[in-house]
Amino acid sequence: MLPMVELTIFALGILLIDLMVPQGWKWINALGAFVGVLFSAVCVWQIQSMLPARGLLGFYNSLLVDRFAIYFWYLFLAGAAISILASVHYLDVENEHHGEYYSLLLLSVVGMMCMAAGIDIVLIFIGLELMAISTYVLVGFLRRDRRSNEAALKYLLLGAFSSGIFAYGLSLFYGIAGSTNLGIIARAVSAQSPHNPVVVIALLTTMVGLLFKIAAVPFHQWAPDAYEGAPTSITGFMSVAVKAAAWAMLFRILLFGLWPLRSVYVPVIVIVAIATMTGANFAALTQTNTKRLLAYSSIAHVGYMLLAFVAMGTSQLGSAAFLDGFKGILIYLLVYTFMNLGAFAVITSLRQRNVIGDELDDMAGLYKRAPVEATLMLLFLLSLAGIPPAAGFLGKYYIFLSLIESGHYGLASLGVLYSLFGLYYYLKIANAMLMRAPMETGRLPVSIGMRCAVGVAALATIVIGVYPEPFIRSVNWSLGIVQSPHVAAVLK
Amino acid sequence: MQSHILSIILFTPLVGALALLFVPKENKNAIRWIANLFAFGGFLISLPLVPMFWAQRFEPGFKFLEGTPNNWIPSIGAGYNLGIDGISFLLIMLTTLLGWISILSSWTAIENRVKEYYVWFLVLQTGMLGVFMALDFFLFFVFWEAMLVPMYLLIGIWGGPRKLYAAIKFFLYTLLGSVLMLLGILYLYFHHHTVSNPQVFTFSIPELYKTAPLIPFNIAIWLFVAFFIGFAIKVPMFPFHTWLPDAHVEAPTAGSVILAGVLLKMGTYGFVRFSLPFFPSVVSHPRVQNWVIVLSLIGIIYGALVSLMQKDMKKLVAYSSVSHLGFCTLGIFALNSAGLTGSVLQQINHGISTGALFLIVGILYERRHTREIAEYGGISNVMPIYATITMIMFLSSMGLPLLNGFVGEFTILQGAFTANWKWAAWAAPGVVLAAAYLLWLYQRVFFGTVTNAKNEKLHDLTPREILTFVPLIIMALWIGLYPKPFFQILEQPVNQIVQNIHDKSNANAAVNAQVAPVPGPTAAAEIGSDEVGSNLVVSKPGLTAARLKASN
Amino acid sequence: MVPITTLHYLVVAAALFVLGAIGVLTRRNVVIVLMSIELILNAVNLNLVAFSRMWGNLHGQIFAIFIVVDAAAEAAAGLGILIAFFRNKETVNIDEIDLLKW
Amino acid sequence: MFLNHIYLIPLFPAFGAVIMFFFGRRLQKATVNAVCVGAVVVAFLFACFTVVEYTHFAHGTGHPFEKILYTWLGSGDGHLNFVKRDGTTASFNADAGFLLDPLSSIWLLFVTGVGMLIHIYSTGYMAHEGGYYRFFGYLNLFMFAMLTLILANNYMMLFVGWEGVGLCSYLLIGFYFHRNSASTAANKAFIVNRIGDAGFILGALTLAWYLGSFRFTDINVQARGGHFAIGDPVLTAAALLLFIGACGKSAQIPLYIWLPDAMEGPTPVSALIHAATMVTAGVYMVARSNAVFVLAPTAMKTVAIVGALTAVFAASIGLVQNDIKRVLAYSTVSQLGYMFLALGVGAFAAGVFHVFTHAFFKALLFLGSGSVIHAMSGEQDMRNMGDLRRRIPTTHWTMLVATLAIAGIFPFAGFFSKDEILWQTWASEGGAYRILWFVGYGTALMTAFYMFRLMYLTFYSPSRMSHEAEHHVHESPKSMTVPLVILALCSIGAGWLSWPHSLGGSAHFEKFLEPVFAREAVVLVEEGKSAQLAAGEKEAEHTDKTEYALMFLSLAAAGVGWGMARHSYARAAKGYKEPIAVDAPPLYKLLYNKWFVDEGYDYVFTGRRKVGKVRLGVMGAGEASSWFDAKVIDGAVNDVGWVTKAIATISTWWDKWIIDGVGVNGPAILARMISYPARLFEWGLVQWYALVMVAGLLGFGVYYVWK
Repeated sequence: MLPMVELTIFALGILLIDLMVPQGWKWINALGAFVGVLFSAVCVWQIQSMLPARGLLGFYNSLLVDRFAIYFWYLFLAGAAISILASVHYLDVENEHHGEYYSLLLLSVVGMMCMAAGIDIVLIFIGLELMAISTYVLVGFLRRDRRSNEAALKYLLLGAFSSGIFAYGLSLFYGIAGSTNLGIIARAVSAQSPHNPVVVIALLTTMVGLLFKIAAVPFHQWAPDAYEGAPTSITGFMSVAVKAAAWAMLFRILLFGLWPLRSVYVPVIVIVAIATMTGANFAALTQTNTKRLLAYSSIAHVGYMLLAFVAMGTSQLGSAAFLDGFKGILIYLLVYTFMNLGAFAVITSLRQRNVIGDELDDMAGLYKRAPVEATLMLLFLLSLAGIPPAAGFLGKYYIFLSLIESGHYGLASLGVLYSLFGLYYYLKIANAMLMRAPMETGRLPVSIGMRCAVGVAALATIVIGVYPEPFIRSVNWSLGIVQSPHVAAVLK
Repeated sequence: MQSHILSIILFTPLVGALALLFVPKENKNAIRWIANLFAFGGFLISLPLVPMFWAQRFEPGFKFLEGTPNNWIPSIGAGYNLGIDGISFLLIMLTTLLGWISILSSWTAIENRVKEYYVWFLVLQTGMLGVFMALDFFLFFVFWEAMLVPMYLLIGIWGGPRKLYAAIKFFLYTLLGSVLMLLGILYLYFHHHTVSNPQVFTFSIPELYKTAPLIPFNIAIWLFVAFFIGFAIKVPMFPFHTWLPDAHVEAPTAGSVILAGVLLKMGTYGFVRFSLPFFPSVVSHPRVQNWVIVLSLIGIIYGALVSLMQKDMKKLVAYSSVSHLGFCTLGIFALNSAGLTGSVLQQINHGISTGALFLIVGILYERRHTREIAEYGGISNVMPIYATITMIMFLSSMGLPLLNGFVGEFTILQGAFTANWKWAAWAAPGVVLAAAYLLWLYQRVFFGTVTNAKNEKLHDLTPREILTFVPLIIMALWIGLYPKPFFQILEQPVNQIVQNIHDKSNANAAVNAQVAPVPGPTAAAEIGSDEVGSNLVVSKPGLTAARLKASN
Repeated sequence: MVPITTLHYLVVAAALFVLGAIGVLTRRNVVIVLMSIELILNAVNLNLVAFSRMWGNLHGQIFAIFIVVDAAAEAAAGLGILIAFFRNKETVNIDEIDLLKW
Repeated sequence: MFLNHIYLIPLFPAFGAVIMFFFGRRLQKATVNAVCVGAVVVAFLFACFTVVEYTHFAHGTGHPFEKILYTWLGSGDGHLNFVKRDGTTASFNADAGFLLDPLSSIWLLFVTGVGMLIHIYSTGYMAHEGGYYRFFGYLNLFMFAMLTLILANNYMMLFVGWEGVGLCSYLLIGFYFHRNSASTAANKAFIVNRIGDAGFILGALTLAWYLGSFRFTDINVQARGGHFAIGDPVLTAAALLLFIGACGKSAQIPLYIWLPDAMEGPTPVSALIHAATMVTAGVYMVARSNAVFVLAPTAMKTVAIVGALTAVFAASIGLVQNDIKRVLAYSTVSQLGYMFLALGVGAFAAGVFHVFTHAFFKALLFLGSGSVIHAMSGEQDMRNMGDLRRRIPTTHWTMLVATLAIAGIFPFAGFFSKDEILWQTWASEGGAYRILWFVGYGTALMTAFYMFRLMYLTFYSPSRMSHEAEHHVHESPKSMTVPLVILALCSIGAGWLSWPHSLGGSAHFEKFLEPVFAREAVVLVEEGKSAQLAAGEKEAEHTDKTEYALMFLSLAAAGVGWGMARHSYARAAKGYKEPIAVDAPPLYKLLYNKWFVDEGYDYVFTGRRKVGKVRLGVMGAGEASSWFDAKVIDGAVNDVGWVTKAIATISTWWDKWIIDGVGVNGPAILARMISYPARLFEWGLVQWYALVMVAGLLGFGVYYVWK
């Protein structure tokens, strides 16, 4: 609980301070938010150090702080930290520098933490909504920008709609189990026949909510618009932290809660995965707007991760395929946090007084204007494309490995072929940066915070790529949940 | 106590690249000096390897092993393991040599973004060396892919007019191959886990050598295909070759030299190092073998024919590579000692000769900024030294005895012939055509009187340019006159591989028997499916001690 | 007089849910769309309360209360954003939200 | 002591060549002469001593002497193996080894000897040419290659020389590289040779695959071991393949086309390479492989027939050529045909003997013509010569000797060798080859005719020279005439080495060669071809009458040819008529254009000429392939790219027009056009999204039920 409480306090605190801080000193808010993130990271670390292998139950058994949760918490915090660093300069440029921004950021992180740790559908739902609502506002944060408003509105309407459907499903599960605790729900479900219509309806409606949040085809259409319209710094944040939270939720519900139903939902997910990779990759192929392009690419990445999920769902619990698929997704999220944030940070830095900077042409000749950023951007892109030794390869490696192990050779081949598409449109950006002549001359001014953000992201990307051992270790460690009793009970 | 010479050789260029990062980019000459220093240093450092390796050339297995298995990423069983045998040894020496030469050759050729250029080039150097040294599949794959990036940038940034197209084409093409290969690797890795006892996950190549051949034929064939596409694109073999001309034509001279000299060898190296030991039952399956051989033969003739009609010198040389590499694959899939030895030799020779040819083209290009053959004529009047060197390299490339080309080609032909005389018969026209297109090119460019006024002022080679050719010519003469050391270096690994194929394929003969026939061109199917049994040479086992005595 | 069983509540809730969905899909005024979403959430609440009665525990009702709160928050945020949008575009017609394309 | 350092013989000229390569540019002509000519002279002397030592060392036995320098191809420790046809393994090995036996000693002597003379001659001939050092460097390189070829002890070493001489002939033909015709001729020579070489390599490989070694001694031992039936298919194939090589090198049909063009080179080159030495390499190789050939009667027949045809064919072309060197070129081809005829009928010794004599008189002829051209300051067309005999007497006399020799007039060298060949042909195999005898006989007649035609047009007939040419005419310097004289003496005397028994001589030459070919004699006896016995005296008991008759006939032929030539050309004034042109114009046209063979080749094989619109041959194939490459293969690749792009565009197009267009702009239009059902689309963007979501949900349901 402590980290969330602490974050909430900071969020509120920032709101207060903001009233006193004069224009031009707004970076103090950023500082505060950053410190808050650090503090809560420390708290998480303390919890981790005293954490028993079986995890800690809390809050009337609605919250299970286990290694899985811890792992995701770190992830969210990292994402938040980098986004904060990347935001300062950008918000100044946009003339939208307000404390709310940071406090909303922190609050959404709180929501995510609930989603990752909750084993009670109520808590999960609350977390989800907390995160979602804060993000709606953040997306629409540029009040004078029509694109921002519009993105926010679309996101909100569709998000609310999806969470409505989601809630409907959850309510049915409550009806089936008589409890909101995932463990009990799981037992009840396993008692039922998986083909009981109520169960099926509940499952499908729930999945709509989940798939919407991770932006899988056909529930993805909000993503490109929201990503494009949102403030670039938030786009980055959404594409990693929000998505990671959605995945955490998906694991909690589908894996620990509804594992007995996998015979029903895995086939559906196969279709979704294929559709996602196909649609996203093809759509991205001809994009000229960098943010939108990366939006589609992130959808494509969801497709790959879904493949791993399929591998998990079709193999025995605790088997090599299951574990590798699991690791694959977790590592993918970790790596993705850094490389995608890095990429978005670079794009953010393109935003200048007179330039929106999210078109491909704005990238042209970036090397001439900011060699370091361009080179690091190349690194991020290659990582996204999964070229070793950049970190992105590790995630792809695990995903394809799990597919091979579970015998899905066809899906594996499909996946690698689509990764070629990916390479193609990432290279379009790289070509623009490195091989074309710049549109406007003059060095690109890059703020300190931005440099830090990009630097950290790049460092992480390369380190994870070259020496992944400790990270794999941590992932293995976080897989402790598979042994932790509640889940174990459920999963049997 | 391990010797770390391999690591030292491997990382010298990388250190150079890092050092360059700290040089201000305005100071071009300093950058050039440092880059050349490190490139040459890398070559010098690799020289001590020669006597060290020579001493133990007959000992079985990999030498200069470094690192213990799984010492890099224990949790997935990947290790930083280096080690070389005769084959990789030769290729490494070739790489260090060509790396130095091509960096030296780009002194004046590269004028903009010099710093980047050298940085990427040195990185590329490390990548290539890593591919040849890695004894761990994960490590291998990392180098294999990482190497694409600098090459892509070299083509894309310093390339010709259609550089973007060429660069992306190169990258996508080769990546297509390697991702399929990745799936293959993962399967082997998983398979090793399932069959090994106790069950372990490892990427260690020597370990996989033990288990991979156990894969039943009907799965192994698909794995073979996955690997095959990867390597065939790299080589490039006949239907997969179209990235090559584009990449070559657009790439800067040094890039072409490295591309032709080393990168193409990775495909053939992959065949020798992986395809053959991993899938003995598949490669020795008559249909499969015929498939590949037919592709190689088509490549030989076809490449030669196409290059005959080229109007662009560099394209001509590029297509000639297709023809030469066709010989290499022919030798490999003849599956006998002679063929394999010849193939590796031919890879070295091709690196030397074709590397030189690209330098030659580049020198003219640097002076006149065109590669159109029609633009030239009578060059030997104005550039006699250049003409002489060119003639020597052309001769070596067309396989004239006492120069390197002949040794490789002939040994390959010998191997192919003993495997199935029809193969050699089909390959022979390639030799004739090689003479045709090279001599015709020579006539059009060098003979006659200077017709184009622009060519009258051309100055002959500078000492630096001559220096770039000297080592190549020396090597060409050495291999041509006294190839015995090379044969001896290759003897052990080659016999080892052939021996393995022989044993394993016999072991899997039963599986072979009842497996559904692999689809293959019926024409090919007839070609010499009779002597498949006798394709394999049994080298005399044992006698190592005796041989060691003999050698000392 | 038939006793009202849980099933009846479920049917009503389902009907509400469908109506809400249709509303979301059909109405052109953003505000009304928001209301339709509330309708869906109410369907959920109805479910929850009915089940809670069926099981005789309070989980469902607690959940329902949370959902009510959430609905309120969502509406608030939605309206806020809508106002911002209205400032720029002078309309609340959902068909005119068409700036971001493909 | 010489024998043990036999490998030095090729190395001397090699040394000279290396010097020229590195320092030639800076050297004086004198130094160049000293180095290059010196090298060859040394080589010659060394060769003489070596042969002498050898003949004593291996007196009577003729046992071949081998000297192995080092292992060239192969790892040398016998662990690099290949599988023979019979499944047993053999070591992959080719040494840098040298072999001396009677056969190679003969070649060794006349190659170094004639080579030396020609070097000396060249110092005079090339004195005023540019690239002096280059020329001599090439010549020395050629000597190196030729000697390697001769002294090789296995097929691969032989191939080194084989390709080497090809290269040098390429370089020397293209010596005047600024002349396009020269460089083209050079390419032609090399590439045509390369075709032969491919055959050669395959032949050698076949032998290795079958007999397990490249070494002549091993192969001979195997072949003579009696393990193989006469007409063994594999050996036949090998022999035929080797013969393809020989055709390339020795300009036999169908690969003879390069030799006439090779006359683009400087005249000494034509004399050395394209008359005396290189072109006889094919003969040497076949003679060297005799052990294999005799086991392949089919191959023998092929050799004989091809030889005969080439002889008559080339002679017929030679009848009407006007370029003095071209006449000689075709005569060379024709004479080579004789040699192969001899080999083909099993008269190896006779063939070799003709090579020997031919080397002298043909070199002499070329050098003589060179001297003529020199005198005429570059003029090569005989129509513009005439009446030179008094102006350049030495040249005249020496060339007359050579002509008598080649025409086969007793007692000049040509008579003995040619007569031997014809006789063997007649006598061979109970007469099955007698058709070939007639062919050879006709050729002899033609030879006499065109040679004397050349003599008359050049030396005797009234002068047709232009005035300034006439003004410049002068005898060549000593450096050129002295070699001519020496060669003339040889052309007279060389024949006597093999004075036939029928004329009461004792054929030393055959005796000397016996160890090399004796075994064949036996084999042929078994074959019932006793008449083919190369070793002379065995056929002593044979009908001498016929032999005398034949001798007389060939003499008569020579005489007739002479007479005809005299009658037509002795008084050929300016604008004279070619008798053939008068009598049979079409035939003349045919002959003058060399039977249009070159054109045919250009149409069919090289594709340098188009048949109508289409281009055939190699270049045609090349064009086709490059089109295929650009359009089909790469096209396919790009199409894939195009398709993906298209799909991408479609998917974006879908988003753009269906989702937004229909959703956003659509309503206004559609509402008016279509009524109620179309209003389904009236809802906006977001709602479309929502609709898709719902559709997805329902789709799941459907999918689940359907499953």
